[in-house]
Amino acid sequence: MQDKAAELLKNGTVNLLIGFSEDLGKRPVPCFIETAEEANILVFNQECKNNLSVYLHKKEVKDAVKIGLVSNIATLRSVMQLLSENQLWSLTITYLTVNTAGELVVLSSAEELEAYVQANFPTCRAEDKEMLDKLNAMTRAERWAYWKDQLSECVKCYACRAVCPMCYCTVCTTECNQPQWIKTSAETSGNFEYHTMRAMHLGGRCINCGECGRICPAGIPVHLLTAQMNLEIEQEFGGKTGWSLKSEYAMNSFKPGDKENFIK
Amino acid sequence: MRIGYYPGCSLQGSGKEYSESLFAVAEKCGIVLEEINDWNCCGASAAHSLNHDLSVALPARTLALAEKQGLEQILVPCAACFGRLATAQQELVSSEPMRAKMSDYLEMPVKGTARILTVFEFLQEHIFPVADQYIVNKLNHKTACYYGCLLSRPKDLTRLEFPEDPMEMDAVMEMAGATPIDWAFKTECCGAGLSVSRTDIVAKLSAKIVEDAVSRGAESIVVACPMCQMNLDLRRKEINKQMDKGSDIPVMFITQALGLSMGLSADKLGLNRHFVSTGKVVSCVGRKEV
Amino acid sequence: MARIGVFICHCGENISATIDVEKVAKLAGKLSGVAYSVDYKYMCSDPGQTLIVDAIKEHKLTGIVVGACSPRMHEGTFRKAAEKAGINPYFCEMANIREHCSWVHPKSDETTRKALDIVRTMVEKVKNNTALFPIKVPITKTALVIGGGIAGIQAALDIANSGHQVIMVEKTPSIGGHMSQLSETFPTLDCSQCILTPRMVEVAQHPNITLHTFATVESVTGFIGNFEVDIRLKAKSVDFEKCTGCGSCWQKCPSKKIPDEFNAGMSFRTAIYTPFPQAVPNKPVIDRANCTWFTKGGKCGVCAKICPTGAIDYNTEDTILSVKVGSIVTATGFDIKHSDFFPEYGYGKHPDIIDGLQFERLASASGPTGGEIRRPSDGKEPETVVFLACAGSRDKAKGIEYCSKICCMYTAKHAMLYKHKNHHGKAHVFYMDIRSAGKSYDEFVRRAIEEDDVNYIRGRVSKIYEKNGKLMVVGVDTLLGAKPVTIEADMVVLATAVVANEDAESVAQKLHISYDKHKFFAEAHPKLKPVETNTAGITLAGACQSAKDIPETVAQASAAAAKTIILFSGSELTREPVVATVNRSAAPVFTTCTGCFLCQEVCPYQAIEREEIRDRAGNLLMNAAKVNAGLCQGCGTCVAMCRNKSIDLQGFSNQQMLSEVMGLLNEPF
Amino acid sequence: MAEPFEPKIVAFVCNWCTYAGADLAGTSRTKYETNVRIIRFPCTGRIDFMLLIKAFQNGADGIIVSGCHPNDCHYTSGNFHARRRWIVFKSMLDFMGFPTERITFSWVSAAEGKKWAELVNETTDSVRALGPFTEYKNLDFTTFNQMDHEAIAR
Repeated sequence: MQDKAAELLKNGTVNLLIGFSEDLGKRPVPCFIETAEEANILVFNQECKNNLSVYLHKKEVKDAVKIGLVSNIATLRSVMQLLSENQLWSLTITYLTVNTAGELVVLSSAEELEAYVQANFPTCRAEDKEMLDKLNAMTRAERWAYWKDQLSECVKCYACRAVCPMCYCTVCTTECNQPQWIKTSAETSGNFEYHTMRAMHLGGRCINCGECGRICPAGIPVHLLTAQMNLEIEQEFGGKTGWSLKSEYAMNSFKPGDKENFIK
Repeated sequence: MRIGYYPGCSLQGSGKEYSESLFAVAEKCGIVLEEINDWNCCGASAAHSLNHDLSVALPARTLALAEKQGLEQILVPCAACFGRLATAQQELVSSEPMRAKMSDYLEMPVKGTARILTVFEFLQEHIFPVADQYIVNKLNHKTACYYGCLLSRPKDLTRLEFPEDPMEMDAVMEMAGATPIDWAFKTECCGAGLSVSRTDIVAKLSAKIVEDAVSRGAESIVVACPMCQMNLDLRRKEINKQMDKGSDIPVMFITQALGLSMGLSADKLGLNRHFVSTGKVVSCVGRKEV
Repeated sequence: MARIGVFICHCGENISATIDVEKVAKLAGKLSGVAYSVDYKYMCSDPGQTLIVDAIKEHKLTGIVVGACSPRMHEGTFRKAAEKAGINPYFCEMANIREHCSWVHPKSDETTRKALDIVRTMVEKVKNNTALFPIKVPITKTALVIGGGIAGIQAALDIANSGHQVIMVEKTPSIGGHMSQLSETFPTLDCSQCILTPRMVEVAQHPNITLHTFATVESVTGFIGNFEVDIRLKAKSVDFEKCTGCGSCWQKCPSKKIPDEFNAGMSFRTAIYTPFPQAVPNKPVIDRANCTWFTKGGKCGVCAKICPTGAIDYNTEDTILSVKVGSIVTATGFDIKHSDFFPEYGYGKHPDIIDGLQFERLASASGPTGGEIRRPSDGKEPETVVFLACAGSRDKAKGIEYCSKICCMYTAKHAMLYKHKNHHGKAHVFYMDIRSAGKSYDEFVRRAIEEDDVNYIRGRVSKIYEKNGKLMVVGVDTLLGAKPVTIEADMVVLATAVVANEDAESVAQKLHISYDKHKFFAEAHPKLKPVETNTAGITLAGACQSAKDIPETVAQASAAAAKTIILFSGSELTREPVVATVNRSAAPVFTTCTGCFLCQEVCPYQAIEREEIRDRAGNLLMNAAKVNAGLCQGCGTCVAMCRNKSIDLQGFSNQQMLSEVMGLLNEPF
Repeated sequence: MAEPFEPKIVAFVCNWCTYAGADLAGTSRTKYETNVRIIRFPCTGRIDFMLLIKAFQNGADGIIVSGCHPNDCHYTSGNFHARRRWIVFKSMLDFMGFPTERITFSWVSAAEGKKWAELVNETTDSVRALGPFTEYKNLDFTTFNQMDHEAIAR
């Protein structure tokens, strides 16, 4: 991967490469490389969990235009979803990833990306599924207590928003003050509305990378909210997020036969 | 896929050759038919005009037994049996109270979910895909495929694409090398409901059928219903009296015709059981031109 | 700072009987931002309105809340009053304390409290109202009429005679439609072509009508008053400027065995042809699918050689003509099921089992038999003819549940025409019901039965088969005797179901109008908007909407024309400003819209467009959504969809709606 | 003795069907419970789920959301989009342990004044039986009033 990255930077295919290097604690951290000489710091292993596609929205990245993106499958899937939402139109991206056989794969067009993602489509992570099953098996009062307990810890640092590649709005509803939709202080009720809103906005768009839950400094499994929404939407309306370059957003379409057994 | 089999009374009596030929053809194609244990009368002709519950309960018992046996498909060759079983099934599937009532009567659970196959569906789904390799003779002659009423109507039950002009048997006969004719009485009534009580009416109605088939050059009539076969064959003497010129056109079951084309013996197919000799058709096997 | 006025109406006693209106007015006066509050017997009366106007002026009110009836009742009244007093009318809100409170609850403190809650909610809303101005949309005063049958002809002439420009598009080489094929018309038995052809000529000669035959609509964009339409002008292979319509070419054309559409396939035409002698325009086109020059690669060429004016040009190609129109009349007509649809009647394989349109041609003086009723198989005069008045229609098993409406009448007409021409013949009609509601219609049917001795049999026909050269029609007489009947006929005429055109679905999709499950175009409201579609500016005329006879079609066409003329009567279209907008701000933000365009899908009116925001050098900076105010109807579904609140709905903005909720639930006292 | 609990119910309705249906209940003088306050939207498609949360946060005990029957939407498809949004929103709330029976979804046409009155009565009865929505209020100090009380007490 280091060689390929150096080659891409040298021949001008890529101006800026977003990848992983190791910090002093030998943990992979995101890095940004602009010259072939720096390519030797790149690493890629099981620990490279960050969804680097989130950086594609940054101004500095956009200015570089030709981007190399070291990606795990979740990253690729989020790029797919972003493309279906008409984002990233100003960028030319080359994707570097490693397939299940351990070989380097370089994808240089959206069509190649789509084919690769569909062939290697990830399933819901086992630990998430387990946790969801556990929560769904609870009584509703227990779930209420669970989330009340969890959300009371939230300090509204918005790290979950910052790390999410789908949260690319220039002005988030949390920042709207005409009117003020979300309370700015970190009260539990305000946290509840923030997380409900986040889940509603991401349902049918979230690609289940789990970064929001992983990054939360308070350890709240917020990714379960979007994961559950996605499951529900997939079951009820079909379609998979980050599957196709064409928008298949469940929440802007309808079928006349959608269920309405809950409507009086 | 296991295929259940419900003979009903006809296929054990007057239409025995239907059952014989069906089994012969199935065996040739490597298909095993599993008879429903302890099946009972379908209630045809009488039950539904006497007592509605009874008319559902009789077929429901058979369906319940089939379910118990773990059968997901049941072949019902007799047209009348099919009509009764399919009607009862529709009632069971669409009404929870009816299911509960029947389970109660029968003292066993009944869902009515097994798929009931007409003989056409059986041929289309199980015989057609493999038949090619077994067909050795061409039945070079003109034939009139006669469907009658219960296998073509009502559309919801029989699931025919064109109940007014069905083509299912025509396709089978074409495969067997015969030339099905285009004629007008494909789905006409043969008078089976009055088969015993008013043979004069049967003769009149059936005569129209035989007459049209013969006048359009048919050399055989092919049927899939034991009542149709019986009327056109057994009552031929009376039928001939109704026609200007009598006819000795043979009336055979679709399975007999198919069996012939597969090289099975006339004996094995029960072709010797008919009142009107089927010799003509047997002898046309391998004939060069029509 | 808002200065709101609250005006509580007694509505005689309708409100004051159960609500303590004085208390409501008094407490409302204490609400934050309320500068003036009063109650009055009849707010909607002249003195009541004057009271409001005066109060606005005197207390320098910035907005008003009228606590009275439903806004569906008097919102307009009070908005006008506000405007009269010099404030923007959209600073007026109604608090519905009558329909939603005083009329549905008993006299109690609770009812009074509810009334106050309602008033307070609206006070909070009006504080956040903004000045709105009616949207003016310019109108292109040219109408497009799609279809040149009697519906299109009538609509086009009406619009053109009112002084407006009309562009007519007809897909076949001549206008006239199905009506030109008809022999005579019920209930008067006057000749169809005699009444139609003058109209066709009028269309061709009208200075305000531009006629494009052999043309189809390719695409439609835009909105009411401002449609942009691409018309595909199919290659005619004949230069109409040079052609004089002399007819030498079609007389000499060697491809003479092409089934003639105009005669419903009962005769033949040539490859270069006009559909019928009275065609408008009466100039031929080449049917390339059947012309030897095109099918055999440059062989033949007889027409080019024979043409005295050199009008034939084999090299012309389809061209696209782009036009701007303000309204569209859809008059694309209908089709009928053909006899091949009926397995029970032998799939129409027998030449003497024909459909109604074929009989029209047999009976027409310009038809293949010169108006003599002769059967297609051998040209003999049929002794017995059976007419089936319902073939396919009202038959669930055939997937056609509806009544085709015209068959009862034209079957009676057919039977009469037959009897008039073949005096000794027998005519039998099988029918389900006789539906002859219409001026002089039932009398017409009675005439067929009583004067012309047509034998009407109530029952259906189960099958038709041939026997000894006769068509055996097997049916049932459900009336006298209730028994099966078999009629030996020489010819059978099926009054087959009226169905939508084959291309109806694609036409509807191009026009963005809806259609029912039978592909007939859907009107905007079954009772009150039977001519409009749910796309503003597009109207329907004739049988493209549902089966219709000629008078009904003409009436609807004139109605569609009237709708168009109404639209064209002003130079601008004024619309309620309740529309969505996408926010815009100064550079470098431009807008908070991120251009995900997920809102585009939810809009029922295709009102959301893409805007490219560029810098001065023309570099693309961002894509953003933009609402076309001409198309937007103000449902606000996009607003609830937008994640970052970049779209808002004027009159029902986020700020207004949230203020209502907060105001309603947070009681100050 | 404590007064019987009277719930606050907010109704989010569309202008063309349910609002008109409620008007019809009025013109027909059909009596119903006083607990409901109506907020008028052009279409159910316009109803933002955030408004529902805001209503609960500000003290609503129950909510009615109602619009045109399927295929009757004045804007042809707003109610279809709304229905899909409700399906997801409801299951979302359920997953968070929220008592979703406090929200009643309904179709009430402009001709169904009687249905509107019945809907209000049924909803009022059921929310009354559920009692005040204290779970949400107990999340923290929700309304300004409560906050003032607490401040004074401190």
